[in-house]
Amino acid sequence: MSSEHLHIASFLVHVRPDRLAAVAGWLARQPDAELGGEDPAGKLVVVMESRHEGRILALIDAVQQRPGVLGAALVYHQLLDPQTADDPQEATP
Amino acid sequence: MKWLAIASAMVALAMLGMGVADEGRDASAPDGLRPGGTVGQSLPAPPMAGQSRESGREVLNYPEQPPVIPHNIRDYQVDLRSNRCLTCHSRENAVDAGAPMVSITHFMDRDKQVLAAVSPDRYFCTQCHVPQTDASPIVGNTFRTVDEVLTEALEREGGGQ
Amino acid sequence: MKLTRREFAKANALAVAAATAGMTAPAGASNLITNAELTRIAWNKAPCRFCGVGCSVMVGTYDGRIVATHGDNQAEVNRGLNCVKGYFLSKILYGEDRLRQPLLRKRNGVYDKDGDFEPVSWDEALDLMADKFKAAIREHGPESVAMLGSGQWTIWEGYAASKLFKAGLRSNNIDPNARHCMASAVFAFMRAFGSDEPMGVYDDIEHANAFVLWGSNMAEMHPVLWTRVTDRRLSRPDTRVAVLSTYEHRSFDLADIPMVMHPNADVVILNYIANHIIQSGRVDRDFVDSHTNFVRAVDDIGYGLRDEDPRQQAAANADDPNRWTEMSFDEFAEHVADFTLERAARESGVTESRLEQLAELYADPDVKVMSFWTMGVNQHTRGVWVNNLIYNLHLLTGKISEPGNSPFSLTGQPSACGTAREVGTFAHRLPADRVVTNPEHRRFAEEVWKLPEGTIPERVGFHAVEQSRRLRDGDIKVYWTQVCNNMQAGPNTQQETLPGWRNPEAFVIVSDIYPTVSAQSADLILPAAGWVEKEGAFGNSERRTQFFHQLVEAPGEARSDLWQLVEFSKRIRVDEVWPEALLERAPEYRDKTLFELLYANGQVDRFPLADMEEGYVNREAEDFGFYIQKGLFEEYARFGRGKGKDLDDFDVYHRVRGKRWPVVNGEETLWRYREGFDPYVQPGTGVQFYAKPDDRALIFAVPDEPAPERPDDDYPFWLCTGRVLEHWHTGSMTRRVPELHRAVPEALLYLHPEDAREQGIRRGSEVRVVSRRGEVRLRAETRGRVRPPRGLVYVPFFDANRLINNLVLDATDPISKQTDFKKCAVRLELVSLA
Amino acid sequence: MRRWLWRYWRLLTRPSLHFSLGFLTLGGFIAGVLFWGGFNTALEATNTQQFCVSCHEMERNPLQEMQDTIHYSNRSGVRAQCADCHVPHDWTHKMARKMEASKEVWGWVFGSIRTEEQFEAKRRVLAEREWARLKANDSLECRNCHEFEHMDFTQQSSRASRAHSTSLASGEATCIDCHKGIAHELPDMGPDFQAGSPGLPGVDSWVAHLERD
Repeated sequence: MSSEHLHIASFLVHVRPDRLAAVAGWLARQPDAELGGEDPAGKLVVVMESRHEGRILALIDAVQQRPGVLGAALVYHQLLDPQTADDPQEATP
Repeated sequence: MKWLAIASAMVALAMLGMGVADEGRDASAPDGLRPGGTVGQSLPAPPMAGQSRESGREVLNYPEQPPVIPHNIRDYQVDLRSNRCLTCHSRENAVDAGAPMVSITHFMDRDKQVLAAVSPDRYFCTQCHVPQTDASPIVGNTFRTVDEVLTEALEREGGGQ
Repeated sequence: MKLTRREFAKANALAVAAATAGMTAPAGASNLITNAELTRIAWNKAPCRFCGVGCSVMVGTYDGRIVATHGDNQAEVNRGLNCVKGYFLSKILYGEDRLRQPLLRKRNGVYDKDGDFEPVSWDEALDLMADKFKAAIREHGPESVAMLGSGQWTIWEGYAASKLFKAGLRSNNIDPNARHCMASAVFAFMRAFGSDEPMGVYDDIEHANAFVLWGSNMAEMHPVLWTRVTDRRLSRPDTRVAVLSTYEHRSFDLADIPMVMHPNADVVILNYIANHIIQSGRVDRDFVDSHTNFVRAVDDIGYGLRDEDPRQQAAANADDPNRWTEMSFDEFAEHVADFTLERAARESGVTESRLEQLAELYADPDVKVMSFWTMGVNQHTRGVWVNNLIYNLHLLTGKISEPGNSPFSLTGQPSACGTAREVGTFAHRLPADRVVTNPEHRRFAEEVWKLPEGTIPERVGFHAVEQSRRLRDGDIKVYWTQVCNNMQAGPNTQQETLPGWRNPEAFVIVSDIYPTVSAQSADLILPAAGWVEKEGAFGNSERRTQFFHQLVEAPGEARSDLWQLVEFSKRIRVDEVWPEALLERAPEYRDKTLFELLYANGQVDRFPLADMEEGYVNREAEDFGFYIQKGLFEEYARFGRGKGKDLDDFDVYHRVRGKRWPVVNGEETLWRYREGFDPYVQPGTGVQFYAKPDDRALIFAVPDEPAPERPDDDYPFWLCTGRVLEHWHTGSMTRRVPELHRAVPEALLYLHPEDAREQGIRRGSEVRVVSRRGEVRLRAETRGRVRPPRGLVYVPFFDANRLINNLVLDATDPISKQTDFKKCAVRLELVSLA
Repeated sequence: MRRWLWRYWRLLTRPSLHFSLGFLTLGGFIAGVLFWGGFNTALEATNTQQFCVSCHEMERNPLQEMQDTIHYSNRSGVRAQCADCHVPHDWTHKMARKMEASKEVWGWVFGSIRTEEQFEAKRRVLAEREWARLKANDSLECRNCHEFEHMDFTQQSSRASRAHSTSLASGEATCIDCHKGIAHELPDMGPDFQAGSPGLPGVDSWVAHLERD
């Protein structure tokens, strides 16, 4: 997708508990991605912010290939206008 | 040109004749989903709505709204023998099919126990996911998503500070 | 702490993903989220507004608006799942053309039958209604006023309406639209078991290893139950699903035994299966001998048509069809003996091998079989018989009232059970299975309602189809419909319903939230509050009563149906509608209004506003000064308590995701009539049909009788009507949701490709479908979700612009008076090829 | 035995006594034409859809199932009949296929798929055979009408063009790999399929269908 949108998304990763730390570390190192939360039972919440939607999908696809990952699914996806992204939330849109 | 004028007048008369409202049965009324005051008449059927031309993925109104199917699913076989949707959207095939994977919630059975494959109670996808035609709504809908309502509310309050 | 739009969006994203994964938002991000100002979304439970499954949903409201809905994880029925209609519940109340003010037909300032609609105030509307009711009763007696209610009423709305008519106006002419949906099931339950409502529960799905769908398309009409059946079938490959219907539909996708039969052949198939069970010696003799009796139903009972119809005159027992005579097991065996496999296959068109597999599911003692049926069986001129025939199979083999073995009569509407049937809003019923023709029942009701003896009339009132006929004949002067759209959903519109409503003699009032086809044909439209714009209660198919709070305000001056009924009752005095003789027996009521008689009677107004739960609005309670919903419910519950229909305390239902009655000492009942599950069963009896005087259920011997109108040379096709998954009934709500409208934008004529080719019709051709009563123009669909066999066409009735009920014959089951929407004869005429 | 052969050989090699050369040559030529015309007409007769569905089983299942698909009715009315996919177009393979068809005659005589249940049980086997044949000849029958060179990707949906321009172009996949079930309903796709066993459905949800509780 073109770059005139700012993509905010979050997705959920299901990992075998024993591989949780490895995958979490790998994810933390990925650009545009932040680790939102961890559940020892094997769940990882990842929040992403990027100018290209492709990168979000690519990361989801990539994480699915990591060893021990059961599955990853996009849960939230919102488009923002980059110009106003950094204004305070209640500024008149 | 002369014949055209006469012909169209005849057609108009015929349409009027067919459509004249029998005063007692078809009193005037608000339109709703049917033109008001035509209950007694047999309305013509417009052409069938076509398959929406490759509409892209639509933003969800709220997190758990099932996304509508943006592509044509003509003759997609989903029965005891085979599930066509899963041939692209399942965990193993989503990547090389370039299709979004079935959401994680679909891997949990009735007791929220995560399975390795899609849970059987989610087997018939078209019970929640529906394709869209290019028909335009008859009546508008004033539903507003949580962000819109949130920002409006804040503006109303924000305006005070 | 000002968040930038970027941070706010990311916070939102995080919260949603965490919620989806069932995780608590991690500490680090939480202070971002709990900023109260941003996240005041309130989540509350409510039963879904649509079908009889009774899924519970969580409704997210913010700043007085519904902003989201999703499946309720804690609900036993659906465990977080919804169907497509359930997932779009958040949009159904926000159609642009919501009714906001009463509208009255007027010409130069005064009511006129042919005037145009003008907004009026509530006072003017209700005063005019009171005058019309009083005048009609004064000049033509209570028989001249009628009401058509609904299985979508909340429990207290149905109860208040039933009291208003049967006790206040002293007319039994109140009937619910559930007459079109569940009447046959009610009569069959009463005949066979002496008590209405199924004895099984949804949990049977997780125990059964065979499912038989008798003319029911559960995949579209009860989707969440279908997911549970699918889960069961696909998780245990040895389970079997048999689907029988007059055309192929989506439930056939899971069918191990698919059967497409000729219309009206179900009686033959069911009799054959009973025969098969007896011939193969698999009758559970000790169950049958100790718990059942055999009876022969009186036959040749006609078709519930108008008296002057030749088919009605030809019927010997048309006047009193609900009778039967004693018979023995051997006589029953002899009766079913001539329903052989060969005859069943010949008359039904289903292959012998499939019929035999189906019969084995019932006969084989090791198979736990669950039968499902709804409109295919109920909307049938022999609907009561077919219901009884299905119970025969379960009774002959003892497969009843136990986990997995369950004859399950599915319900169409969300509260056809909870309101229409249990509250007794039928023209012949009083609450908790009582009937108006029984003096003790009338006496009991009059005592509970604190009325003098003889208030409740004895004569059975007009049922739904008769109401349209009586309107047309001018006998009904004032007609009020609530939460239903009978002009589009009732049969034979052009010959009965429309001329009836537009009859100058009649003053028709419609309460609805949108301008439906019925509202367009009415004289006075009252704007109503919808779904969670009022406090309510529904009762679903498995006897589960579910409550919901008022969560948002209704728009403009729209008021709930309960508010309208009670406000109307304030405008009529008792002495204006009661005869002198009755007033003498209760002089204290002489100058009281119906409001004081029925609602401010010391019982309904017993609970103060303080009893209401914190943080919820309740428009009715505030307007009337007392917690009217609780009062109505507790007074109503007295009818059922101690009689096998016990309901729990009012407040309990607001906390739990519903309970299945009878609820004794707070314990819900799963399987009725079964010792150990049902508290009313005496110890040591094992199974006891206690609602019958001799504790024995009835097995009916019924003959095979033809349909009232069959295809012939002039009208060569069967017409069957019904619903689609994406729309509810007449589409007033679902067709105003963009996603649902775009999914199925108009009703189509589903027909077989060969039938189409022979008529020169192609997919997309415009076709005029004509019957002896009317016509409609539709586009043809030869490869849709419904695949009719040769000689049958299917048209859904949700489309207000394609009123298919113009064509339907208003023949009914003579016992239950339920219309047969599934069978009439039509012909097809090509209008344009493309 | 040799003497008998020899006698025929002499008969064939001696010049004709009664028939003129013109009759023999022209007659032979005409007979040839008649034989060849008749043979091919008969052959083509067995390629018509009407012939194929003269067997009830073929009309009840494959044709009924195909009537909804895009190969039967579509925008332009260009449709495929049975022979277009199931009989190779070039002559030699067509002959081979026609000889193979004797197996179908056997099936018809002994009614191996007479009832719906029998057809259902053999559906997977029949399908596997066709998939294997199309896999082997790189979906030749598909390519008779859908030639990859002449595909205009701009007219295809993004999903289609993405798939065709990558795996199909590279030859990594052939048409049948993705388009199974394009004309007739798919058989039971469970992985450990045994002919006649109650179906374990779903390509990807089979794990979910393992025995539980």
